[in-house]
Amino acid sequence: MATESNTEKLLERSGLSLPRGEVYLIEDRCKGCGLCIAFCPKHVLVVSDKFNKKGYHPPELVEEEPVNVCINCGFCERICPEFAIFVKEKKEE
Amino acid sequence: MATESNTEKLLERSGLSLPRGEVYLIEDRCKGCGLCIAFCPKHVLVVSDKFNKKGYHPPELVEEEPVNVCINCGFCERICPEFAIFVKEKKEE
Amino acid sequence: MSIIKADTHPLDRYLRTERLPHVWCPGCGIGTVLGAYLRAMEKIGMDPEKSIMVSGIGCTGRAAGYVRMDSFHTTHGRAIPFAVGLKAARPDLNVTVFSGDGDLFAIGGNHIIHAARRNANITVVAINNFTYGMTGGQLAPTTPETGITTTSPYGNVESPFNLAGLIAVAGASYVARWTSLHVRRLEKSLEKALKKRGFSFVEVLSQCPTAYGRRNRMRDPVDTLKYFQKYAVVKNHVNPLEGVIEPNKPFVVGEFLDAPEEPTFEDKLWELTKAEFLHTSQAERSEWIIEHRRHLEVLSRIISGKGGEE
Amino acid sequence: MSIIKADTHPLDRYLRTERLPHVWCPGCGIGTVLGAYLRAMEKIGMDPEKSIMVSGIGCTGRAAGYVRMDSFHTTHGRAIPFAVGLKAARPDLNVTVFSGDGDLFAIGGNHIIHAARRNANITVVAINNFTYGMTGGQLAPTTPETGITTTSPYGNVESPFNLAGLIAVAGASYVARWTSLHVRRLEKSLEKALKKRGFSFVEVLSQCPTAYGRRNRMRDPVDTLKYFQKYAVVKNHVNPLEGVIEPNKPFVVGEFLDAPEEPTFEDKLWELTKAEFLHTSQAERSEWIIEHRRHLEVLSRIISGKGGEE
Amino acid sequence: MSKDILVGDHFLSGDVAAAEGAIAAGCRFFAGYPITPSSEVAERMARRLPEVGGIFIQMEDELASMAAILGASWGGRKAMTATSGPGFSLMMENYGLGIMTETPVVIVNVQRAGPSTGLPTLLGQGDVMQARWGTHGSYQAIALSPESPQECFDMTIKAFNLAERFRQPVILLMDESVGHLFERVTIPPKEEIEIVNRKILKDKNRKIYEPDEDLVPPMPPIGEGFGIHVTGLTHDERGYPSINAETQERMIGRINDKIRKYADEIVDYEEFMVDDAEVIVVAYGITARSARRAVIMARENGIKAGLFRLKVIWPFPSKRLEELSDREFVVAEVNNGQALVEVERAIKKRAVFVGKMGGEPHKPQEILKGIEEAVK
Amino acid sequence: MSKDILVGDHFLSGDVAAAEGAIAAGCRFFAGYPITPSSEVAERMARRLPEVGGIFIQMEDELASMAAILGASWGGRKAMTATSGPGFSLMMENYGLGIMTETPVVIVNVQRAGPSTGLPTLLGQGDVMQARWGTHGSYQAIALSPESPQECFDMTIKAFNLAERFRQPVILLMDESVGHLFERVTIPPKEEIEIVNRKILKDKNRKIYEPDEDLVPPMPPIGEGFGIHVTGLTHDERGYPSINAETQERMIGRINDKIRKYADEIVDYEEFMVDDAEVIVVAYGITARSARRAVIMARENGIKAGLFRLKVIWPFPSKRLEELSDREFVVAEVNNGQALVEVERAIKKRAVFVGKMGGEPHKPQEILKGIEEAVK
Amino acid sequence: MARLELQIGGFGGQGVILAGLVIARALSLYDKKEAVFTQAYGPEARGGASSSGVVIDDERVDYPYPLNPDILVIMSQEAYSTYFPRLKEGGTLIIEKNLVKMDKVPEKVGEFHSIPATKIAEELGNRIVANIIMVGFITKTTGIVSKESAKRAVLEMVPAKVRDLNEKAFETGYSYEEG
Amino acid sequence: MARLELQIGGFGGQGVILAGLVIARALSLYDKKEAVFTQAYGPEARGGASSSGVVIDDERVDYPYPLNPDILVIMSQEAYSTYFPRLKEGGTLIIEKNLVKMDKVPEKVGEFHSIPATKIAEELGNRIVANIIMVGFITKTTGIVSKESAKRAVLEMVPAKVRDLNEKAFETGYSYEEG
Ligand SMILES: Cc1ncc(C[n+]2csc(CCOP(=O)(O)OP(=O)(O)O)c2C)c(N)n1
Ligand SMILES: Cc1ncc(C[n+]2csc(CCOP(=O)(O)OP(=O)(O)O)c2C)c(N)n1
Ligand code: SF4
Ligand code: SF4
Ligand code: SF4
Ligand code: SF4
Repeated sequence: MATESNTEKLLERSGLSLPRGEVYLIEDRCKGCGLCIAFCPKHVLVVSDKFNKKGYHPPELVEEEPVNVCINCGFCERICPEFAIFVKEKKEE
Repeated sequence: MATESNTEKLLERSGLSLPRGEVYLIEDRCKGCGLCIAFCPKHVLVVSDKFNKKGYHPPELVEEEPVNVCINCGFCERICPEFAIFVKEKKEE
Repeated sequence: MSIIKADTHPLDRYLRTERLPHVWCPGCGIGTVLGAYLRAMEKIGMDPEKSIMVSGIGCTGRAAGYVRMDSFHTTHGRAIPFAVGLKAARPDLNVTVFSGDGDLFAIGGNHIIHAARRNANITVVAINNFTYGMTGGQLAPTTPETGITTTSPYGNVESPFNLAGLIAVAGASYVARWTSLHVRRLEKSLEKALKKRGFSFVEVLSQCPTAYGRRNRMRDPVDTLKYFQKYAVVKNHVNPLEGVIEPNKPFVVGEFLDAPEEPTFEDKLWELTKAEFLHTSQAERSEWIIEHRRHLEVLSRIISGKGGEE
Repeated sequence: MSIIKADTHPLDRYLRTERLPHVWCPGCGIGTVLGAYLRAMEKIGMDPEKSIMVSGIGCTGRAAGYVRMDSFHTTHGRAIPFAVGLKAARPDLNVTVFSGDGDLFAIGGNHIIHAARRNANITVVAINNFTYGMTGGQLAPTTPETGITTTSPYGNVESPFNLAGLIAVAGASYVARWTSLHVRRLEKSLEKALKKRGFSFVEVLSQCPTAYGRRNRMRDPVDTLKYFQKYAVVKNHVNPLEGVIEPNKPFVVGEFLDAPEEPTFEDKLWELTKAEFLHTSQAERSEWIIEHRRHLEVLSRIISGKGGEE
Repeated sequence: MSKDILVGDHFLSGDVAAAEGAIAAGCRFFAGYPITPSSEVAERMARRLPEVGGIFIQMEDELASMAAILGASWGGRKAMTATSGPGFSLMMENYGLGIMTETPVVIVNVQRAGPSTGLPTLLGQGDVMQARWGTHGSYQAIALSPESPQECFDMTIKAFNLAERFRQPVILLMDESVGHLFERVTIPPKEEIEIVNRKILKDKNRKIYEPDEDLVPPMPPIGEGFGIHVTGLTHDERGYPSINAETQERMIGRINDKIRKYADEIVDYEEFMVDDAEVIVVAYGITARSARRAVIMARENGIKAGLFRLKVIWPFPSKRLEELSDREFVVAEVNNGQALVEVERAIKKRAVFVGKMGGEPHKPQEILKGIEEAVK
Repeated sequence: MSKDILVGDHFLSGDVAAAEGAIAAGCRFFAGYPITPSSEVAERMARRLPEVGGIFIQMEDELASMAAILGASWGGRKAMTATSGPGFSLMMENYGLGIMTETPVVIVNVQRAGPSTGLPTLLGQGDVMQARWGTHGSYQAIALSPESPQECFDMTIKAFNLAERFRQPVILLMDESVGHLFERVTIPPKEEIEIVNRKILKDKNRKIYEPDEDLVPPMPPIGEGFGIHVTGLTHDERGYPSINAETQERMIGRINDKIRKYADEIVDYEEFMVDDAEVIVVAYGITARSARRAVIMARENGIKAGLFRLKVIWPFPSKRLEELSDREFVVAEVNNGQALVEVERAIKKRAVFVGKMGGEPHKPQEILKGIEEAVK
Repeated sequence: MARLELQIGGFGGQGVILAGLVIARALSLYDKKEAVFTQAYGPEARGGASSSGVVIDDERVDYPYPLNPDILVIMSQEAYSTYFPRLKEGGTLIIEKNLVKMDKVPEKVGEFHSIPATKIAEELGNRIVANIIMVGFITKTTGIVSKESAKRAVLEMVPAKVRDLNEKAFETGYSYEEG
Repeated sequence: MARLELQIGGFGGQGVILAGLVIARALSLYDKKEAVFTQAYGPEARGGASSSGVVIDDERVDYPYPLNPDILVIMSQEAYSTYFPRLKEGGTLIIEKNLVKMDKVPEKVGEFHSIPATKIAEELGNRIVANIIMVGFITKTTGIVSKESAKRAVLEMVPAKVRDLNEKAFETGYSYEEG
């Protein structure tokens, strides 16, 4: 395990392979403020067209490999004022 | 005039002659706190035996030339909380 | 890949989820800061059952209503003395005051400086959104100079407080300032603040798009965060006087103060109840008392006929 | 030579002599400080007819009753906002607040930091005698640690405020601290404070033999002055954090702050009444207004249905 | 068109109308602290005062606001503050200073439902007794209660006039409904508005608290060499503290008497269909508007009902109510029975009480029911 | 001898007796701000509380003091503050929070003469109506008025018992005379002192503001996982804000009703020679002692006089007074006519009023004169 | 004309408050009617239910709130459930066609109108003027307020920059032909 | 014994308050009388007039202040002018011999005593015990309080360090022979 994660870190540093994340959303909590979208370092979120129950547009995911992918940095989770969005580490398939 | 006062300053510095003051007291304002007595740099004030109207012992003057004389420093006037004591420059007779 | 639908959030165990979504406007930073607080709590393993949140009145003040802990939404400006009383009575509980700049520094300004002076063992999180959000966007003691609010329609003529600097000088043990953009460092700071024995204070500059941003060219919440990004300068051990914030100029964020630990106010209060003389005989005690001149003082008060006045 | 009997004192023209002797105890420092204040006034030629003294409640608060100027003895803690209102209404008058540490920093603590923040053009003289004299000697927010008072019979467990430091950080223009022994420097400082445009603050440590000294081995007023003589260290441009006072340790006196002049609060308030748009036609004004988004804001407030809350 | 009096018809909320009334009355100083539902008064003043050469300050709290307007009033300016329940509670101490030092100011309290934070955005009328008795000690209060924006305008002027005449803080006791509803407000030309200004002391040798025959001492100016001293302690005619029962009796007696003596002149009420009424509804503020409708409905149902509307609540119109005490009485108010206390005292019997705890005004039907109960 | 109840005879001032009463009642938290003539209560508490494991804090002002005792009470401690007029005025806002959140605490107000700073060292009884109506909104007050140090002791215990029973702040309305006079106080053994403690909520599933049959909800403990929310906003049974008229009616209605329902049990008075009295003097606090003497003097002069002493002022004993309303009435108090308002309302007629503005108690002769006037 | 009650219900942000205020102002200041405007809103700064009321009378209006509106304008489904029961027997119901769904016009409705104000507003370039379109439509269909007055009030109460847009919105609403 | 009033007047700092308190306490706690102690003082912290009152009765004392003192003890000239008029016809007057000057004992005085308490106190080594000397003297001359009780109260109420001095003062006052 320890070796594995060290390896990952090395990879990370060399930019070859970053950790990957999965983005979760509790749709009806979202108020469509756009903060997660604006501050995602990898620009993987955009405004969706759909309305949630409260009439807001929640974000949607537009990952474009290899660069624009969720790296599980958790910034959207932290910046979201609504406890609506969060990420989990993507287990290697 | 200007020359005169310069001369005085010189005298002062050489310690030969200091300005002299006259001490005034509004006796019935005094509350006998002793501050003027304790902090007179020349120790020219002492507690008197007499009582004023309010039953306090006002200060009295015990100048002892040449050292223990009022030098018109005004400290008693300034430290007195009662606006009771003040000094004026002694005009040379 | 698309976003995965979820029903619960990792922080839900700290939240009264039945009350979500909360009242805060879209993009308001209060929720972000509350999230950081809860994450810090989780990180240091603070037991929510033994933790109390006290808020005053204001948008921020509503925070107490969303956390799943014992929580008190008091009166405008009085969260701190309520918390000080509660903490003194129950030093076994963790007490946090979570409130707005107006609540803590306008009407409540006196209490916070006194609580800091006493080194009361509470943590204060102050959300500084430059205005009174709840009442619709009036001037706050944090509104930047020339800022437009409903009660400064011609631009603010007052200078804002330097909250962190003021509390550092008032006597706090830990003082930091961050913004709602600095979510990670804020979280770290909150961990430290919560662990600190003594008065800890974290100021968080935050966006109020509805009541402040809209009137000051920051209609979109993102605008304010971009402003923070542009002007915030991270620094530690800040001289209190350096904490001043001026419009469109760099301002300092970071740890202002992290003082070595000292006995807290509550430590000292409770120590009194254990003082040695309390375990001695009445006779010894009365000697002790006279030694310590208590009786004499009571008497001399009587003797001097000084019953006080006014 | 013996003392020359006198009926009048050089400061009598500034005093309500018909009310002398005053209520202060023998050896109390308040009279001394009041004298320094009046001498400073005289020195700079401040017209007593154009000068106002405002006091709160306390022994020091009685000062307003002895000066021959228009004077106000208000309520406990509220001298400052009364003075701020008065000064804003009448910027032509010199306004001084002369009051005690308890009045200004316990119950009144919020007002003084806000007045400093606003840079209200008033002078505040705070007599710090370590206790509440008027009510018989209770704990004050200035009581030294371990100090014995009627409400800290086992010794004070709180830390005192560093008044001068706090006010410096709050935003004042001029801040100094002296003691009742430093009468000459105090006088000079008061001259500067009175001349300063903007918020000026002079803290004066002073003896209260009756209510504090008696319980703390300084029964004689001279004892406290000797204490000051022993521990006071004169310094200028003091870092606010350095202003802390601890028992039986050296403490700093001197000028903490003498900031370059800036427009005062009143300058800016009155400037508003002269703003250009007020001299334009209604039509132009309404354009101006829209430019400045006032109307829009009022409207959007209505539109958003945000009438505020709480 | 002069800026101070915006002559003509306007469509204003009660809050804004009160602000305009203040400016028309000559108010040139406002210090306040925002609180729903009174914030619009402050906001209007913030915008308008600079236009007319006045000063607006948002203070750090209500304690400070109250103190600041007293200071400004002594500075010679007509001064006002506006607040709601929680802030009103905080103003009580310095309201007392205003009473004691005889300082003319106006306090607007736009009532919301309490106690405590209660219903911040919604109606209450629960501060009626507080307006009378809210600060410690013995004094008389003056409080006016408008039922419409027009009256908010008119009564704010009247409040200033009373404050200036009697040298005492006067309370404009509005309520959320009246404060927030919009209606036409007609602002008359300047010359049609009656303005009372404080009497100014001219004689430097006269004691500053020596009253005229009307028991009100002329107010000394400051900055003119009078060398006045003003204190919240019990004081003698010179203004100097005088801590004894005799001075207390004389000075506080006068402070009470100056109002009691002219109570009949201050008292103001509207009688609507009272002449032949068998049952009279007593109400004020928004409730009076529900009550007026209820009275009409009762008349339609054949019950001879009338409305006695309190325009001035304090001093209370006890004399007139006593004269009417052969009728049945209903008291309707959005509280737990406050004007009720004085009504029952005046009419020397019990009245039917139709109370609400707050949040919304009475439906006319609710008051109608009370009327029907009273005639049963 | 245990330290908490100093069994035996003591010679104490009323202020000190009140402090001892508090300690005997189980008070273990005091937060206050000194003010004459109540400071001795704080000073005694500062000395005594640490001895019994209690906490004394001198706060920065009265606003903070009031908030701190509410916090401490929620922390599970019996808590008290003590003040006088100006401080009482400042406590009013958070007194309302105590009412709204149903927090048991005791507030001692040792009345001095007002308004404002007034006569700081001298007697007044001018805060009677303020004790009833001093904070904004609709609520019921409980206020007790002792006439001796012994009663200061006893009534402080009673005040705590009522506070705990009804979960509401209770006011001990003393006056300077009673506070400063010394008399023998007999402190009974612990087991003879009746102590009431708040009901504690045990069921975590029960809503925290769901009342029992007595309309009082048991108080939840904190730090035990109840996860309570307490707010000064109008709230539902869960304690959550609920900003509407229905909740207001229900919750504020109950807060009023829990006192109204048991008013007869709370009411307490002493009747002295009332049975055959033709004229009854109503008085309380120090004035009752003057009145008792006056009644004896009247009887000596052949006038059948009696004394009705209010031990509990609020709720007011209107029922009993109404029963007695065939007699003539005199009301004596050191204010401008405050209990008078409720007496006249209860007896449905006018009473002779013997008022004083403050500074000293009534001479018995002054009340005697009132008695004579009443029987004329 | 005796007492007449108009109520407009929707959610925060739709501008129902401004719509009511414009009509009331027009009635009061320009049509010289006795008119009162009142409003109701929830605790949220944004979103939440909100409504405005206009009561008109020949004499001074006494009770200022709509009790049983003669005219009910509804801009959201939630508002429909809340306010519809209060509509007077035989009163007028006006709805935002796309935001309020109903199977059929309920019996007690005397007169019925509907308009897709939001869609039209979007077509004009800004959703925000849906309320002004509604004002035009109310003016036309109910006749309670004169066209000139209503238009004047609209133009006075909106910022100069958006005056044209609002004028167009008003006119569009006024001339909207129900299909 | 019916109601009996004792008043002691002097100036602040003389200890008239403590003197009254000691006597009242002795009466109440040890002689088991009903006794009330009251005090009056001026605004000054030091100096100014001050007085204390003790009212004794068999039953509970009602009005607690001296109205027409049966026994009046006077320790300053100012107090004499203030309080003498209140002395009951035939009452007892006790004065501090050196501090109160009078031409002759006024007619309404029934019993008269005087003692130079301050001078004696100075002889004992501290002016401050003049009041305790007076307590001893009052105890002896009036008999209102038993000697044991008065002495016990004195010893209880003074700090340990000065107990001996106060005991001596009390005894000296008690055994003072008027010349
Ligand atoms: C005594 C009192 N005064 C005023 C108010 C009105 N009020 C409620 S919240 C608030 C200001 C809130 O501002 P802030 O603390 O900055 O919080 P925010 O809403 O911006 O988060 C005010 C003035 C009140 N509730 N009580
Ligand atoms: C609201 C209020 N609370 C308390 C008091 C009582 N009080 C009068 S003066 C004072 C403290 C005075 O202390 P400080 O300001 O330090 O002045 P000093 O007497 O020491 O000069 C207090 C607590 C009061 N008058 N009003
Ligand atoms: S930050 Fe949260 S509330 Fe905002 S858009 Fe993203 S998910 Fe929605
Ligand atoms: S300082 Fe003043 S009051 Fe004190 S002893 Fe000297 S003269 Fe008297
Ligand atoms: S008004 Fe401002 S502070 Fe309040 S919830 Fe909205 S954005 Fe946040
Ligand atoms: S009590 Fe203290 S502060 Fe007051 S006058 Fe006396 S010495 Fe001065």
